[in-house]
Amino acid sequence: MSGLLARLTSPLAAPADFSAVLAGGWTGSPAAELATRPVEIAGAGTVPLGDLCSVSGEPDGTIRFEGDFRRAVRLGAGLSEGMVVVDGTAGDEVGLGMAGGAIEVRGDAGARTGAAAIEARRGMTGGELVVHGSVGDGAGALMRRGLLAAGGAVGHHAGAGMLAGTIVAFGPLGPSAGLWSKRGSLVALGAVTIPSTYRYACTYQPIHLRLLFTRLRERYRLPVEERHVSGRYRRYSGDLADLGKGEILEWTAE
Amino acid sequence: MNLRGAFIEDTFAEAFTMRVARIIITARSPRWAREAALKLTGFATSVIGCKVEAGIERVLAESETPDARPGISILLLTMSKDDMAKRLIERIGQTVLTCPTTACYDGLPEAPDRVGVGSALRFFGDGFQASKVIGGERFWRIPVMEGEFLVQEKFGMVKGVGGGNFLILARSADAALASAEAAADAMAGQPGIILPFPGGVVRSGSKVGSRRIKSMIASTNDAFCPTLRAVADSALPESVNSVLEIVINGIDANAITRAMRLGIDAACREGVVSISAGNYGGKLGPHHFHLRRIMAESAA
Amino acid sequence: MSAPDRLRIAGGTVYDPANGVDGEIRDVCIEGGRIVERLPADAPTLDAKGMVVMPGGVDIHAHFASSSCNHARRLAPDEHAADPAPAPALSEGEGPPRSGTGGTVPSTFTTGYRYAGLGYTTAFDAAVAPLTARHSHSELDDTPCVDGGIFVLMGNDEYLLRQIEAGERDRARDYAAWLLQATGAYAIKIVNPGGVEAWKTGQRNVSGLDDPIGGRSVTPRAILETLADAANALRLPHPVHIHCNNLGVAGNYATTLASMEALAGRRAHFTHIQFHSYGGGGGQPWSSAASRIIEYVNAHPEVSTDVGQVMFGPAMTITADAPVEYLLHKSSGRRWTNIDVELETGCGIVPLTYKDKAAVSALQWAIGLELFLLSTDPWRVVLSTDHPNGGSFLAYPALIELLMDRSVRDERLKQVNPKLLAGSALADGLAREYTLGEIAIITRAGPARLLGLTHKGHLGPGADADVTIYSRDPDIAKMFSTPRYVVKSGAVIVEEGQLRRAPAGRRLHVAPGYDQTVLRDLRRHFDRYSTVAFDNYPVRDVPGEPVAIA
Amino acid sequence: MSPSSTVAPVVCLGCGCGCDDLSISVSGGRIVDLAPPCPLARAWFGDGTVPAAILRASQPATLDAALADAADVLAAARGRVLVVLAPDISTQAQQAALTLADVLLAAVDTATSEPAAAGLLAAQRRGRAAATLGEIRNRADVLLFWGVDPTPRYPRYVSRYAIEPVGTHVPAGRAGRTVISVAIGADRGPAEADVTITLAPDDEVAALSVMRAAAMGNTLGELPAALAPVAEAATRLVNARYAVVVHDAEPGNEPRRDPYRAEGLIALAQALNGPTRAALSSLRAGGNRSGAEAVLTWQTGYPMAVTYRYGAPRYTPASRGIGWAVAGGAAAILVVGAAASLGSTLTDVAGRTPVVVVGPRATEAPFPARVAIDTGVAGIHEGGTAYRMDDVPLPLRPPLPGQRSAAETVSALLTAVRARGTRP
Repeated sequence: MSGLLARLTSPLAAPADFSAVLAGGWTGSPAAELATRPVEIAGAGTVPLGDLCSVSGEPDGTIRFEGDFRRAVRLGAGLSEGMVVVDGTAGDEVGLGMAGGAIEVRGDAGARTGAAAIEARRGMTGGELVVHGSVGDGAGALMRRGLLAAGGAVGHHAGAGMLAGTIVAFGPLGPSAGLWSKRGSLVALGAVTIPSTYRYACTYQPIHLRLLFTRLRERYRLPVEERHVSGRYRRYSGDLADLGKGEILEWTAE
Repeated sequence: MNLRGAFIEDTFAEAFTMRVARIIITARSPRWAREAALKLTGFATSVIGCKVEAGIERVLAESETPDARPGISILLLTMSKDDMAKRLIERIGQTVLTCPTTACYDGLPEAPDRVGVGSALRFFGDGFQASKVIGGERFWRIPVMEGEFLVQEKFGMVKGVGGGNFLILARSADAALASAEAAADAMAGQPGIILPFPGGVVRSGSKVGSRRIKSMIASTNDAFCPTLRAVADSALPESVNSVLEIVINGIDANAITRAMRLGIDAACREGVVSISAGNYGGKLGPHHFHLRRIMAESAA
Repeated sequence: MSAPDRLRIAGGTVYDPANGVDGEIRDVCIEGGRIVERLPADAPTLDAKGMVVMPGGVDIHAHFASSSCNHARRLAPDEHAADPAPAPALSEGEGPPRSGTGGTVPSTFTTGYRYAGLGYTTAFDAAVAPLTARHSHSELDDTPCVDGGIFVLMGNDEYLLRQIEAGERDRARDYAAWLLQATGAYAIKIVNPGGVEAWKTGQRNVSGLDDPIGGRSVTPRAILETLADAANALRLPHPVHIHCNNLGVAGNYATTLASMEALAGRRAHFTHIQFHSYGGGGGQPWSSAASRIIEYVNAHPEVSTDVGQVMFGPAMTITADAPVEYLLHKSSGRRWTNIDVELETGCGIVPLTYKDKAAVSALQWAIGLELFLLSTDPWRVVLSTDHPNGGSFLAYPALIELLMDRSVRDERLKQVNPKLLAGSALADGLAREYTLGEIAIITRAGPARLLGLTHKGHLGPGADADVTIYSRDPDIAKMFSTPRYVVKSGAVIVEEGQLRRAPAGRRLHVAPGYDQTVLRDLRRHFDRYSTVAFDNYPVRDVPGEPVAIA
Repeated sequence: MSPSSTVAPVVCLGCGCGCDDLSISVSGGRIVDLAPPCPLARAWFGDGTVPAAILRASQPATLDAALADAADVLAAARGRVLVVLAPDISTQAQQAALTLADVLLAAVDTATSEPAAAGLLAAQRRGRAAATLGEIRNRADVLLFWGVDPTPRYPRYVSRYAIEPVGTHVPAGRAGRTVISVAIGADRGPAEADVTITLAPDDEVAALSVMRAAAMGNTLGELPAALAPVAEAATRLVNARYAVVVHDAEPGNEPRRDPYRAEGLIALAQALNGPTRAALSSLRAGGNRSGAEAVLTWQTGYPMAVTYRYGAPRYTPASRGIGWAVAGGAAAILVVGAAASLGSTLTDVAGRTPVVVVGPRATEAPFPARVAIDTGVAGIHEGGTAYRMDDVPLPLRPPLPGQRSAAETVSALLTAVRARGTRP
C-alpha cells in the first residue's frame, strides 16, 4: 500500500488522544499538514502529530500507522473517509463515533472500540472497523450504522444500545452482548451466552451474512471459513427489554 | 456484400434509447434461480404491450454472484426511469420474492442513476423487515415463510439501446427458422444484451401506426409480409418466402454491435437470401446499426 | 463611559401604538431610566434618523428560567456543543461578561444576552412549579438584560383541589394570593387543569372540562372558574394565564372553546392557542380549527391570547403538562424526562423537530399563522412561540417576516407538506400583511398591556426607558434580528448591533393582599404532606418591590 | 456566655435528603443539641465550630494578602486553571465560583461521584422519570430498593419520604406500601422489606432488563433461576398505582458494579410508565452537590465536567477536571468548598501545582495549599440556597452566622483577579 505512513518515532510514554488527527477530512491533506494535527498527551498538553510520528508519503486516501499504538486512544475517532491501517495493536476507543471510511487494526484493539463518546447518544454512524485480533469491552456501543468485525474475541457489553449496524465476532463474544439493542445484528461465530431478554426464533441460513463474509474475506482477509458462509445460525430476537428488533445470530454446527 | 451466399443489404437497424437495469437473481441451486428468472422475464417482449422488455442475459457462476450462489443476470428495458421503478417493484415482488431460496441484487452497481426497489418491497415485511448496509449498499431482509428474502434497496440503471435488429429474408419458412435459431444461439449469453422475444425471434415485424385505425401505434409490416407481395408495396425480392427478425436490446450500442455481428454471421447460411434491417428512415431513433459496417469490421 | 443619565433618541420613525403613534418622526427623550416629555437641548443625542424606534420587546410567554428548563438543558448537551456562545465584548467597567451555550434552551447569561440582542427587554417564564420558584429566581439573577418574572403553576395543586372540593373558594383565593407572594411570582398559570393530577394518579389525563379528577368531585371547569375569579378578585395585573386541557390533541378546539365559554365575561388569558386549535379527531384527520377559535376571540374582548407559533426546526417541548409529553415520547421515540412535583404539578420534556415535510408540523405552522392573520384585534392576539416549545425566541424575526410579507409566506407555504391543509384559511390565501405598527403591538405594546405593565411597552412619559431601534432593511427578518441599538432602563446596552452592557434585570412580581387566616390551615397541610417546612417554603429575598396593584 | 437559643426549621446537608425540619440548639456559640436525633445530622453539624484562619504558604496571612497572592497565582495560570466545586457551599458561592472560572478560562469539576456521573450521562441519553421526594411520600405504593438500604447513609429517607409516612394517596402509611428489597452482592436492601430478592452483581443489569421487558409487555423465554424472582417483582411494579425504584447513585459497598446499572434503572422506571406511573429516586450525597450540578447546568448547559478553556463552555465528561489536573494539565487549582472531601486526590498534585482553597476548613486541607482561606459551612454558618437530591432548592437558615462567607470571599477573589487584567 502506498499512501501516507505515520511511523511512531519513540514509544508513547503516556496515553495520547489521537481523536483530532483523522476526524473530518484528511484524505486530501499532505503528510506535512497531517503532521501538524494535535495529539493530546495526558498531563503534557497538546503536541503536533509530527512530534510523535514521522509522517511521510503521498495522500491517496490511505494511511498506515506503524509502531506500538497501545497507548494511543481514540485513533480514528470521528473518521468519515479513507482507509486507516494500524499495523499492530491499538489502544482504547479506536474509531469512536466514526461515520465513514474504514479502519483495519492488524493486532488487538482496546475497550470501547467503535463505541460512542460517553456524552453522545450515538456511536458509529457508518464505515467499517475491522480488528484482526481481539476487541475489549463495550465495543460498538450505541452503534447506529456500520460494521465492526473482530477476528478474535470480543469483550462484554458489545453493541450495548445498538440502534442498527452489525458486529461480527470470530472468537467468543462476551457477556451482555447486545444489551438493549433496538435493531442491529451481532454475529457470533464463537461461543456466546444469550442474554435472558433475547428469544430464540429459528435456525436458518441468513443470506445477508454471505455478502458480509465475502466482503470480510476479500477486503480484509479475515479468516472466513466455508462453515461460516454456508453454515446455519440460531437466530435470537432482542433485546426485548427495548425495541426488540435486533438479533444475535449464533453459528451452529447443527 | 455477400456472406456465405446471403446478401447483406446496405441498410441499418434503427434503435432507440431506453433505460436498462440489470438484476441478478441468486438461489440455492441453479434451478431456482432459473425458475425465478423465467417468471420475471415472462411476457416482456415489447414495451408496446408489456411495458417492459426483459430477458435473461446470462447464467452466472457462483464465483460471479454477490452471495457466492448460483445466479442469473437479467436485463430489463423501459422507456422511462419511473417505468423502470414500477416494473422492477412489481416483477421482483411477484416473481422473485415469491420464489424459494432466491435473493435479488443490483447488477449495475456503478450506475449513478438508481431507483428504490427493496425500499418499496420491504413493506411486505409489515414492520418486521430489517435492513443491512454491506459495503456501502443497503439490503432489505424481508421475513417470509421459508426464511428471509434478501433484496437490494436500490437498483442502478443506465441509458441503453432498445430495438437493435436484423431481418432474415429466406427462401422458405424452414430456412428462415433455422437461420434465426442459429443466430439466437450464437448471441445467447453475450454480455450486455438480451433478445426479448420468444427464443430471441420475432415473426411479426411492425411498422409505425396503421393504415386504417388512427389510434394504433403499430401494425403489421406489410412490406415484408410475403403473403402481401401482390397487394402491398412489397420490399421483398421474388425468391423470399419467409422473413424473421432478431431484436436485440443492449446495455449500450457496442454490446448490440458485437451481438449483431455474431448473429448475422450465424444467420448467413443455406436458404438465406439476404439480411436486412428495420428502420424508419433514420428519423426516429438515434442509434443506427449499419449492417455492412458491422460485418466489414468483422472481416477485418 | 457609563450610561448617560439623559439621552435623546433623535429623529427616528417612532412606533408607539399605546400612545397612538404610528410611524411618526419624533424624538424620544430619556432621563433617569424613564421616558420624559422633553430634555434640554444639550442632552446627549443618539441619531436615529431613518431608523425605526419602538419600545423594547415584551415576551409574555416563554420558558427560560425554571427548574424544568434546567432539566431540559441537561437533556441537550449536543445542542450546547453545537452552539457555543463566547462571552460578549462588553464595555469596560461592566461586570464580567459570561460565556455560555445556546441551542433550544440556552444557558442563563446567553439567554439574557440573546434577548437583548433581539431588542427584547422584558420576558416572563410562564410555568414555574411553586416548589422550585427559588430556583427560578436564582436563574433570573443570572439572566441579565431583561426585566421579568415568573408565572406560578396552579390548578393541579393538592391544596387548591381540596379547597375547591370543599367549596372553599374564598380560601382558594387567599391561598392563591399567598402562593404568588411566597413564590415571588407575577401571575397565576394554569396548565391542563386537573390533567396533571390525573396523570399522577394513574387516570393519566382528563379529556374535557367536566371529567372528575383522580376520583374527586373536582373538575377542570371548577379549577378554571376558581382561579380566574381569584385572579380577578385579587386585581392581579395579569389575569389567569391558561394552558387548556387536551393540548396537542386532534379535535381539541372544542375543549378550548368550552374553556373560553366557561369563563365568559371573566378576564382571562389563553396561551399558545395554536396548540389548542385543532380540528379532526374521532377517526377524522387533523385539520385547522383556527377560524373557530379566532372568531370567538375576536368577539370577546375579555379574552386575550398569545399564539404559540410553531416554527420549523429544532424545538424543546417543556411543559407542566406531563401527560402530553409522555404521549409525545411514545410517538416520537425521543428521549423523555418526567418529574412529578409533589403536591403541585408535573414536568415533562421531550426534544422535538418540526419538519416542514411533516403534515402535522405544517398544519401547526399554518394554524398559528391563520390565528395571527384572522385576528381583528392585535392587542389581544400577541406573538409567542411558546419558546422553546414551538421554536426558539430567536425565531421571532422570521415569524415577523412571515406576518409582514405575504410573498415570503406564500413561498414558504409552497414548501410545506400540504396533506392536512385542506380547509386552512392560509391555504386559501390570506392577503393580510402586518404593518410595523401592528408588529409593535403584538411584540411589545400588546403584551405589556395584557400583563398590566403600565411602565412597559410604550414610550410615553413615565414609561421605563426600554427602547429598541432598528435600521430599516428590506430583509425584515434581518432587520428584527439585529437591532442597531437597544436601550434598557435608559442605558444603551446594544450599540451598532453589539451588546455592550448587560445590566441585571428588574424582577417583576406581585404581592396581593389576602386574609391571613388561610395560613394556619396551610401550615397544617404542609406539616402533614409536604417535605418542605412551611417556614422554609416562601422565597424571602425576591429582589425589588412588588409591582403595585391598581 | 450567650444565652442558649433554638433555630428552626433548619436544613441539614449531611446527606442528599436535605431534611429541613431540624431544630438546632445553640449555646455559647456552639451547637449543643439537635432534633430529630439523626446520626448523620449530628455528624454534619457537630458543635458547629470551624477554624477561621487564613494561611499563605502555611503561614498566617491577612485576607488581602491571601487574596492578592491567590489572584496572582490564578491569573498567571489563566487557561490552565482547574476550579473544583467542592461540597458544603451555597448555590450563591457556586455561582460566584463559576464566574471566576469563566474569567479564568478554567476547567470545572464537581464532587459528582463516578456512579452519579454515569447516571447523569445516562439521563442525557434517555431522559428520566423522576419525582420530588414528597411525591414518593404521597403516592408510592410499591417501592423497589435496588441494592440500597437507605438507613446508614440516608437515615431519614425511610421515615420522611419513602416507607413509613402517611401520604395523600397512601393514607395507611407503611401498611399501604409494598416494599421490595433487592440485595446485590454486598449492597443490601432495607430490612423492613416485604419481599427480598438476592442477586449476584453480574446479574443486576440482566435483572433490570427482565423487569423492563415485563413493563413493556414483552414475553420472554424461560428465565434462569436467579432471575425468576425478579420477574415476579416486575409484576408487582406493573400492578402498582405508583411505583418507585430507589437506588443509590453514589458508590456503595459492592465493588463490582455493572457500568450500565444507572441506565438500566432509568430505562426501567421510564418503561413502567407504560402500564402504570413510576419514578426513579436516585439517592445522592449531601453538601449541595446537586446544587453544583444545577448551577453548572444553568450557566453552561452541562451538569459537570465543563471547561471554559476554549472561550465558551465545553463538555468533557470523558476527562474530568481532577483527572486532568492529576495528569499534570493544570497550572493552578482553586478549590471552592470543603477540601476534606477531596481526600488524597490532590495530595500529589498540590506538591507541584499551586492550590488555592476557599471554603470550610480550608486551612485543614489534606494537602499543602498555597493559599487557604477558611469560611463558614453552608447551612451552618452561611445562608443562601442548597439543593436536595431531587433538585428541590431549599433556603439555608444558618444557626451560627458570623463566619467568613464563602460566597463573598470568592467574589472578593474575583475582584482581585479581574484587577490583574483578564483579557489576553
